[in-house]
Amino acid sequence: MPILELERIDSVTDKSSLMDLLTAIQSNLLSPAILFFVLGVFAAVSKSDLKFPEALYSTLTIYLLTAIGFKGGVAVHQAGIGAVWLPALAAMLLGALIPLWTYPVLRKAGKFSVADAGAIAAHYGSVSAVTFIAATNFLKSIHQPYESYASAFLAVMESPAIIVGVMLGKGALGGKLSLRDAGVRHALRDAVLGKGVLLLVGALIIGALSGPAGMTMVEGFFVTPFQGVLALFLLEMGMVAGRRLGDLKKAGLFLVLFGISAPLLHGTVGVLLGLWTGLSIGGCTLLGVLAASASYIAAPAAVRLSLPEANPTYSLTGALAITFPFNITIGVPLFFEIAKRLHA
Amino acid sequence: MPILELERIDSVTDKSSLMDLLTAIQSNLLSPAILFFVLGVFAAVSKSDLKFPEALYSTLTIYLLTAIGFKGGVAVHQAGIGAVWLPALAAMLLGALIPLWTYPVLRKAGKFSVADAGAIAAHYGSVSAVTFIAATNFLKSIHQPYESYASAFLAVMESPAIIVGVMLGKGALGGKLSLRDAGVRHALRDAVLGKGVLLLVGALIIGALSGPAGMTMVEGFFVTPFQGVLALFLLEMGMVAGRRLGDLKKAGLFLVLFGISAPLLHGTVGVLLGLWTGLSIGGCTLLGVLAASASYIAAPAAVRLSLPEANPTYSLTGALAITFPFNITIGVPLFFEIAKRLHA
Amino acid sequence: MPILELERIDSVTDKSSLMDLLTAIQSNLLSPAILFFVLGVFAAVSKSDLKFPEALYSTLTIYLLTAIGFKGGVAVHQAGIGAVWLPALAAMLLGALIPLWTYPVLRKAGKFSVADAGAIAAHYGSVSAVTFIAATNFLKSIHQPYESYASAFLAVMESPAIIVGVMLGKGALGGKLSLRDAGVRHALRDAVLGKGVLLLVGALIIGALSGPAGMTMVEGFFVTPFQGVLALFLLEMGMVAGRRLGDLKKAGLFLVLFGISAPLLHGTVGVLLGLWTGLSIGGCTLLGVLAASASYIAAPAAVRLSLPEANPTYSLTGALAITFPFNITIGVPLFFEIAKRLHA
Amino acid sequence: MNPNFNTPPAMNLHPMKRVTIICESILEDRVLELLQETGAQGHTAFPVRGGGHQGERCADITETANVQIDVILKPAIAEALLQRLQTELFADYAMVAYESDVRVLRPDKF
Amino acid sequence: MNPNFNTPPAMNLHPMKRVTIICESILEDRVLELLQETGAQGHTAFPVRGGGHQGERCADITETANVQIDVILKPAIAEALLQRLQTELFADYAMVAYESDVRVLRPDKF
Amino acid sequence: MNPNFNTPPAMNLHPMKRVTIICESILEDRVLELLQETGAQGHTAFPVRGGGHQGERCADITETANVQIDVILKPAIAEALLQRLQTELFADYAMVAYESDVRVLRPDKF
Ligand SMILES: Nc1ncnc2c1ncn2[C@@H]1O[C@H](COP(=O)(O)O)[C@@H](O)[C@H]1O
Ligand SMILES: Nc1ncnc2c1ncn2[C@@H]1O[C@H](COP(=O)(O)O)[C@@H](O)[C@H]1O
Ligand SMILES: Nc1ncnc2c1ncn2[C@@H]1O[C@H](COP(=O)(O)O)[C@@H](O)[C@H]1O
Ligand code: NA
Ligand code: NA
Ligand code: NA
Repeated sequence: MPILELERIDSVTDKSSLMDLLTAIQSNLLSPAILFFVLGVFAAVSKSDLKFPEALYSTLTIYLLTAIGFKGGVAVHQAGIGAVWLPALAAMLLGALIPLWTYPVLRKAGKFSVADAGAIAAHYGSVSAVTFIAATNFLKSIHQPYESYASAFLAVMESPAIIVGVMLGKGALGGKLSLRDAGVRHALRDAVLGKGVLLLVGALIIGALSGPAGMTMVEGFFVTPFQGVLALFLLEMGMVAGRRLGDLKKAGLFLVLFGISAPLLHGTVGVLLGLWTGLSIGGCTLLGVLAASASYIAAPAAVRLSLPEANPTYSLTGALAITFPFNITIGVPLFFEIAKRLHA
Repeated sequence: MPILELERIDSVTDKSSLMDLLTAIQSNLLSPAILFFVLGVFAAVSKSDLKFPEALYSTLTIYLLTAIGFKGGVAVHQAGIGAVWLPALAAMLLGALIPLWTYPVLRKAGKFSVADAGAIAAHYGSVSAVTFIAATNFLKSIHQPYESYASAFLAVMESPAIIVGVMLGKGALGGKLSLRDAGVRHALRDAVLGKGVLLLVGALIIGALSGPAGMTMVEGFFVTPFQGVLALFLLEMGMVAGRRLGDLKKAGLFLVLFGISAPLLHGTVGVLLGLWTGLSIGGCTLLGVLAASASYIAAPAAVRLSLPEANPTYSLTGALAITFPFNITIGVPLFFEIAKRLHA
Repeated sequence: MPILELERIDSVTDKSSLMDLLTAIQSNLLSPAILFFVLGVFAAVSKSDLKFPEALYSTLTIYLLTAIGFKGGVAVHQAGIGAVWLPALAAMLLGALIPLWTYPVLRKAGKFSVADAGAIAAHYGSVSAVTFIAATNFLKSIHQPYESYASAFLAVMESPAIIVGVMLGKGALGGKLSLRDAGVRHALRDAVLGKGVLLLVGALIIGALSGPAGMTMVEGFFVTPFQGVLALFLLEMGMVAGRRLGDLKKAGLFLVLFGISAPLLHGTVGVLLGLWTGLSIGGCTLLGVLAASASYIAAPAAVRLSLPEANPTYSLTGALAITFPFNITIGVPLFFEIAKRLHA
Repeated sequence: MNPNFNTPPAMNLHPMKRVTIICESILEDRVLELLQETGAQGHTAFPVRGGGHQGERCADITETANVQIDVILKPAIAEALLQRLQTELFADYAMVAYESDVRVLRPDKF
Repeated sequence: MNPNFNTPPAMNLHPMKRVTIICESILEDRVLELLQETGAQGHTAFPVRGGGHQGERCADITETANVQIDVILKPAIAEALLQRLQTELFADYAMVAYESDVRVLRPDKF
Repeated sequence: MNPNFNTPPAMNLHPMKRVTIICESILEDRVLELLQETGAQGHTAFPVRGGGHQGERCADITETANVQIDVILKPAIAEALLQRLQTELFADYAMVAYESDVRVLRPDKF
C-alpha cells in the first residue's frame, strides 16, 4: 500500500469548470452508498416498518471506526510519523478553533443560549467519521489518490472541539467556568475515553504497530467488505436523518442556513490548511471534508452529560438532518473541486 | 456480468432421466446451506440451548434482501428494461392469480374458514426470498446459467398475492368486502411499504441506477460472503422450522398434503410461464421456484394485521415447516428437471 | 487444500534458541488480534463507555465456532478418517484425564471445596476454541504448516472433561455420586447438546460431507474475513477479561499460579501426545495449545447448572483473566518452540 | 391489616396507575394509537418473549416476538384503556394487560 | 389513609399477583419448569443486566447475563411459588424475586 | 374496600418499595452512582424505547435510546431517592420515575 492510495494519478484537466463539478456531484449521487441513504430517508418518511436492530447500529459503528482507524494506522506505519505530524497538528488546531468563531455567530445571529451555542459549536468543530469515509469512497471512485494516513486527522480532530465547545457552553467567555465542575470533567473524560475516540485511536495505534504484515491478515474483513458495510450503514443513517426531518421546524430557519453555510466555510478553510501543510489534492479534500463535517457520535454523548441544559434537538438535527446529507451529497465533490483548483 | 450469469453453458444431455434428478437432488442435499438447515432442525428438535439473537435474524434478513435486490438491479441495468418487463409482468400476474384457485380448494377440500383460507392463499401466492436464493445457489453449483435479473420477478411477486388473499379473506367472494376497512388499508400499505418489499425494490432500483460501476464498489460485501451468510441464515431457519414441527398435528393432514402439492402445481405452472415468456432453463427454474414458494416474511405481518381472525399457526406452519423445507431440498432440483425437459 | 495447510515447509533451523522463542513471542504480540485484545483490556480498565451489544458477542461466537468446525470438516474429508481417528482419540482421552490430576491438586494445595475443585478441573480439562484459533493464526503468520483437520480435536475435547469434572465435583471420589442426580444429567446433556459442541461438531460433519466443493461456495464468508472477525472478537474478550481483573484478589494467589502452571504442564503433555500420535510440528503445537487452554463457553454453562454450589468466580476468572491471556500471548509461541525442539 | 406493612405514602407522592400490555410485536403501532386516543402522555416499550394461551412466543423471528408496553396514567383513564383493549384486540391477538398502583412526584406530567 | 389516595378499583377488575424473578440467564429453563409445576398459565421474559450481592452482572457475555421473568398468577399460588424459589434456588444462584398486586379484566386466563 | 380484593399478605412476606426509573441511556452511570449513595443494594437495568414530553425516543441510535432501571429498596429510602432524582436530574433530562409496593421473602437483602 503506497502512501498515496492509488498509484494511477489521473492527469487532472486544467479547465476545471462547473461541468466537472456537476459531473462529480452526479456520479457521487449515483453511488450505492448515497442511494442507500436516500432509500433510508424514504423508508423513514413513508413510515415503512423497516427498522434496524440497535445492536446492528452499534456493530456497524464499531466496525467502521475500527476499520478506518486500522487502515490509517498502517498508512502511518508506511509514511512515517515525520510525514504525518504537521498536517495532523494543523487539523487538531483547526478542530479546536472552529468553535471559537462558531459560538459568537450562534449567540449573536442565531440568538441561541450560552449552553446551546456551546453545544452546537462543539458538534461542528468535531468531526463525522462516516462523512470522512464517504469522502474516501468518492476519491476512490474517481481514482483520485490521497494520503491514506488521513484518518489520523480524523482521530485527532474528534476531541479538541468538544472540550472547547463545552467550556464555551459553560460560560467560559463570561468567566463563569469552573474546571472543578463535574460536567467539565465528564466532557474531558469522554473526549479522551469515549468509544469513538478509543476505537479510532486504538485501531490507529494497532495498525501502526502491526503494519502491512498485520494488514495482510485482516484485509479480508477490514477492507474487502468495507464499502458495502458503509452502504448498509448509510441506509440506517438515512432512516435516522429522515425521522429528524420533522424537527427542522423546531430547529428554525437559522439553523438550516447555518447547517449549510458552516460546512461551506469550514470546508474551504480545511482545504486551504491542507494546501499549506503540503497535502495532495485528495488529502486537501479530506481535510476540508473533516472540517466541514459535524459530529454525531462522540459529541452528542459528551455534550449531553456536560451541558444538560442545552437542547439536543438543535445540535442533532443540525448535524444529522442538515449538514450530514449536505456533505455526503454536495459537500464532498465540492471540496474536491476547490482542492483541485487551488492546486492548479 | 453477462445477462446469463454463467457464460459456460453446459451442453445439457438429452436423455434427462430419473438418474439426473436423483443426482441433482443428492448434490443439492449435500450443499453446506441445506446441511446447515438440517443442523438447525436437529438443534431445535433436540432442544439444544443454541439460540440466535433476534438482532442477528433481522440483520441476516436485511442483508439477504438487500444483496439479492441489488444484484438483480445491476442485472436489469445490463439487460435493459426491454428484456425484463414481459416476464416480470407475467410473474406478477401469476402471483395475483394463485390465491384465486388456492382459496376455493382451501375452503372446500380443507374446510378452512373464510379468513384462514384467504390467509393461507396470500402466503402461497406470495414468495420466499430465501427459497429463491437457494435456487440460484443450486443453479450456480451445477453451472446452469440463468437470467440474473430474475430477482426482479421476486420483487414484483411479493405484494399482489397478499392483496388478493386478504380481500378473499375479508369476504370479497361473499360481497362483504369494504375497501374502507382499516384491515384492508393496512394490507395495501404493508404490501407496498413493508420492509421486505421496500428493501428488495429499493435495492433493485439502486442496483439499476448504479450499475456495474456500483457493483465493483460493494461486491466484497454483497457478493463475496453471500453464500456463507445464506448458510448461517438457513441454520436459523432450520431452528425456526424445527420448533414448528410440533404444530404439524394442530395443522392437520390436509395442510401437510397441501403444503407439498401446492408447490408442485404452482412450480410447474411457473416453469411453463417462463417458457412462454422466453426464459432460459435457469430462468424457468427460478420462476417455477418463486411460484412454488410461500412467503414467511412479507405475508405474515400484513395478513396478521388485516385478517386478525385467521389463525397464524396454519399459514406459518405450512409455509415454514412444510413448503420451505420441501422446496429447498426436493423442489428446486425438481423444477430444474421439469424446465430442462420442457426446453428439450 | 492440502492436508498440511501450507505447502511451503520452511526449513526449520537447527539452533532453535531462546532468541527464536523471543522473536516468535514478539511477532505474536504485534499481531492485530492480540493488539485488539490489549485494547479491550485497556477499554475495560479505563472504564471507557465502549460496550459490545450482547447480540454481537453471540454472533461472533456462532461465526467462529461454525467457521472453525466447517474448515476442520473439509480437512477431515480430504485427509480421510484413517488419518484423523488416532490423534483424535488421544486428544479426547487427554481431555478426560486432565481433571483427574487437576482435581487433587486443587483440593490439597489450593484448599478448594469438592465442588469448586471439580468445577475448575472441568474448565481446565475442556478447551477454548478462540485460543485454538489464535494458535492457527500464529502458525499461519510464521508459515508453519499444520494438520488442518486439527479442529476435529477441538470438537472432541470439549465434553469429556466437563463430564469427569462434574462427577468429581459431585463427590465421585467420596462415593457420593448418583447418576440419577438431576445435575449430573444436566451436565451430560449439555456436554453433548450445548451450543458450543453442537456448532463445532455439526459444522465439522457438514464440512466433511460437503467437502472442497462446499468450501468453494462458502469460502468468501467462512475464510476470507475470518482473521479480522477474530480480531474484533478479541477486542470484546479483552474487555471481558479486563473487567474480571478486579476479581483476581478474590481468586487468590494460588489460582493465579495455577492459571499459569496448569497450561505449562498440560501444553507440554499435549505436545508430547501429538509427537507420539505422529502429528507435525504445527499439529503438536495445536494439541499442546488445546490441552493448555481452559474452556469459557461450554464449561461455565454446564458446570453452573450441575454444580451450583461451586463459586463461578474462581473458574471464570482463572480461565478468562489468567489462562486465556497467558496462552494467546506467551503460551502459543512457547508450545510451538517445544514442539519444534522435540521434533528435532 | 398490619399498620407497619403498608408504609403510609409520603405527602409529595401522587397515585397513578401503571397499565402493562404484553402483545404481539406487530400490534405495537395499533396499541400506541389507542394509547394516544385514551389520553396517555407517554409510554415505554421493549421486546419480550413469553408464553400463554396462544402458545410459546419465543421471539427468534419477528412474527413470534412480543412487545411489552408500560404506560403511567391518571387512575381515571386506566380502566377505560383496559376496556378498549379488551373490546378491540383481546379476541384476536396474543395479549395480556393488567394495571397496578404506582406513585409519582409530578402528577401533571401524566 | 387518605381516601383519595387509593382510588377504589372498578368492579370489572380482578386482583392477581405479579411475581417478578430476576436471575442468571442460565436458570431460565429451570424457573419455567418450576412455574409450570406451580400452576402458572403463562409468563413473560426478557434479558436484563444488573448488580446485587453476587456482584455486577453486566450481560456482555451469556455467562454474566440475567433474565427477568414476570408471571401473573392467582394470589393463592404466588407465595407458594416464592417459597419454592427460595427452597430450591435462592441459596445457589444470583437471584431476586418479589410479588406485587395487579388487576386484570379476565381472571380465568391466569 | 372489598376484603376479597386485596388478599392479606402472608406472614413471611415483607414490604419493600420498587422504584422504577426510565431515562436517557447516557444517564445510566449517573443514576447508578446516585442509587449507591442513597443506599440501594442492587439494581436491574435494560434498554427500552419510549415517548413522552421530550418527544419520541426510538432507540435506533444510542443518542435516542432509553434505559429502565428497577431497584427494590427499603420503604424508608424510596422517597429520598425519588427526591434526589427530581432535584438533580428531572429538569434537564428525558426521565420518568415512580414507586410501587412489592413484597419479598428476604428483607435483609435490600
Ligand atoms: N400469566 C402470565 N404472566 C405473564 N405474562 C403472560 C401470562 N400469560 C401470557 N403472558 C404474556 O402475554 C403473551 C400473550 O398471552 P396469550 O394471549 O395468553 O398467548 C404471552 O406470549 C406472554 O408474553
Ligand atoms: N435491590 C435490587 N433491586 C433490583 N434488582 C436487584 C436488586 N438486587 C439484585 N437485583 C437483581 O438480581 C440479580 C441477582 O441479585 P444477587 O443475587 O443479589 O446478586 C442482580 O444481578 C440484579 O439484576
Ligand atoms: N406516561 C408514561 N408512561 C410510561 N413511560 C413514560 C411515560 N412518559 C414518559 N415515559 C418514558 O420516560 C421517557 C422520558 O419521558 P419524558 O421526559 O416525558 O420525555 C420516555 O421516553 C418514556 O420512555
Ligand atoms: Na467539523
Ligand atoms: Na408462491
Ligand atoms: Na484444556
